[in-house]
Amino acid sequence: MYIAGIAAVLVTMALTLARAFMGPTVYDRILAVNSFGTKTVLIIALYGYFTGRPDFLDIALVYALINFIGTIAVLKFFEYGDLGRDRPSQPDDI
Amino acid sequence: MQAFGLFNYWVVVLLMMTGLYIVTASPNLIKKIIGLNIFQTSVFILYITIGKVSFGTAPILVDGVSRYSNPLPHVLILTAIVVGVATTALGLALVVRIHSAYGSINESELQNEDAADS
Amino acid sequence: MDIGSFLINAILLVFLAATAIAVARLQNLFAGAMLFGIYSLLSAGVFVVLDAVDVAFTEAAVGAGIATILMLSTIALTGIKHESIPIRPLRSLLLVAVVGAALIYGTFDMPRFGDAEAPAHQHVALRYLQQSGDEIGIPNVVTSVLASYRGYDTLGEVAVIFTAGIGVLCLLGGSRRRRTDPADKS
Amino acid sequence: MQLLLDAISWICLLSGGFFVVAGGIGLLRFPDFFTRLHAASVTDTLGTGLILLGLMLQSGFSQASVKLILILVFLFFSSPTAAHALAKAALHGKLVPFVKR
Repeated sequence: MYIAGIAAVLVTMALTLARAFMGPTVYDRILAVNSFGTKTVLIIALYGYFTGRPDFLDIALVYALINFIGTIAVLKFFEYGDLGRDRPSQPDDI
Repeated sequence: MQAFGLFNYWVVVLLMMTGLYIVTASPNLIKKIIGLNIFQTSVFILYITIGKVSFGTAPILVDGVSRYSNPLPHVLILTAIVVGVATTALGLALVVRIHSAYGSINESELQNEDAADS
Repeated sequence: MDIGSFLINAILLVFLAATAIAVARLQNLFAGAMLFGIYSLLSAGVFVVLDAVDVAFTEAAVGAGIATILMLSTIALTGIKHESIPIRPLRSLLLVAVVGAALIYGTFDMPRFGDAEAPAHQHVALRYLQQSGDEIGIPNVVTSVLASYRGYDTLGEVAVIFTAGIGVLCLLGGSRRRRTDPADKS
Repeated sequence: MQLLLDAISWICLLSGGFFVVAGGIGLLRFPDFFTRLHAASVTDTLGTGLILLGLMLQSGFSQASVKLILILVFLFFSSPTAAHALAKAALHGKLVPFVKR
């Protein structure tokens, strides 16, 4: 049964990768990377159960954290042109 | 099934060559560092593939399991990943420095500027 | 052979190869850095499938997190978002083809995937797996090897990281002061 | 009882897989960024929640379940936040939403 879940997540990974490659805008790529990170969390959790050793869920936990922090860092880069210098957004930055 | 036993190595070679192509063909220094990282990760996958044992599990001892994958490549790669990120950071710092000194990070422009100086 | 693991591993590796080729083809540096993030995530997935959970943990925290953010901040600091056309792509392709063919030829002598009789598993690893539980007393063999049997390696690693940190500080600490005067850039 | 739990967990896993794939198709096929964001983020929260719930039912009261709950809580907060931040950044970046006339 876990293999069905893994297959579903792998198919979704392929679709997400296609979106990340085609991209048209940078935001599409960021969205694809973020969504891909969630899929990685899922596949690691499912694989742990598939092999019968679900004690490796810590990795999935770290992934969930890193993914969120990464997305926010990237978006800060895009809104302000760099990673969080204290100044208001200027239109010529992007 | 024996024929597929080498599949991992072939993908590793493909990744390695992609990294090598980026490093040699791209004039942009940041892109070169990305290529270097791709190359590096392919080496990691090569080592981890060698360490895998069929039907083995992760080398964390539990009762009732006697077949584990080889922990030694994992240790080596653990060290290599951290060192790899340290060298990446150093390389990127060099890129930033080069940009503030030359105003460009394009390899051919840098060479032209050096030739004009001397 | 362990077919389930092998198939998942193979599919993830195909994704990995596609991502690497996409990175090579993209001209936009920012998109390249984003795809490198995906590449890191995928490689960590491969590590989990190949039983290297500690490596996946490190790759998650260090590779996917820090390396991508370092690349993005370099792109932000230099302000260069596109690269120009490749230089001498044909020469590079030729080099890559020759080296790749030689390496593929070399793989035919490698042990097959998951072979328990492979030479790599015959020497010291067996001893670590059997004895470390009694000698060190913690279940994670990777940690016992890293911190005890090969503790000096780890010490050397820390020295390398320290040197790299000092190097980064030396390179970037000075440049910030200099940038306050943009007029003397010429 | 065990059979019932198993059945519920399988239903959760399967429907979660369905939602995840649906989100992936939406992410690939929808016409512009904001619709794709909608497709990806909504199904991500639901599909991921269902799959993690299915896994939780499999392991019962154990350490694994606690970790799964942590992952679930974390994704529940971070996924909508990331989607919101993305939409805001895209609007600031002068991306115009697609409107059918």
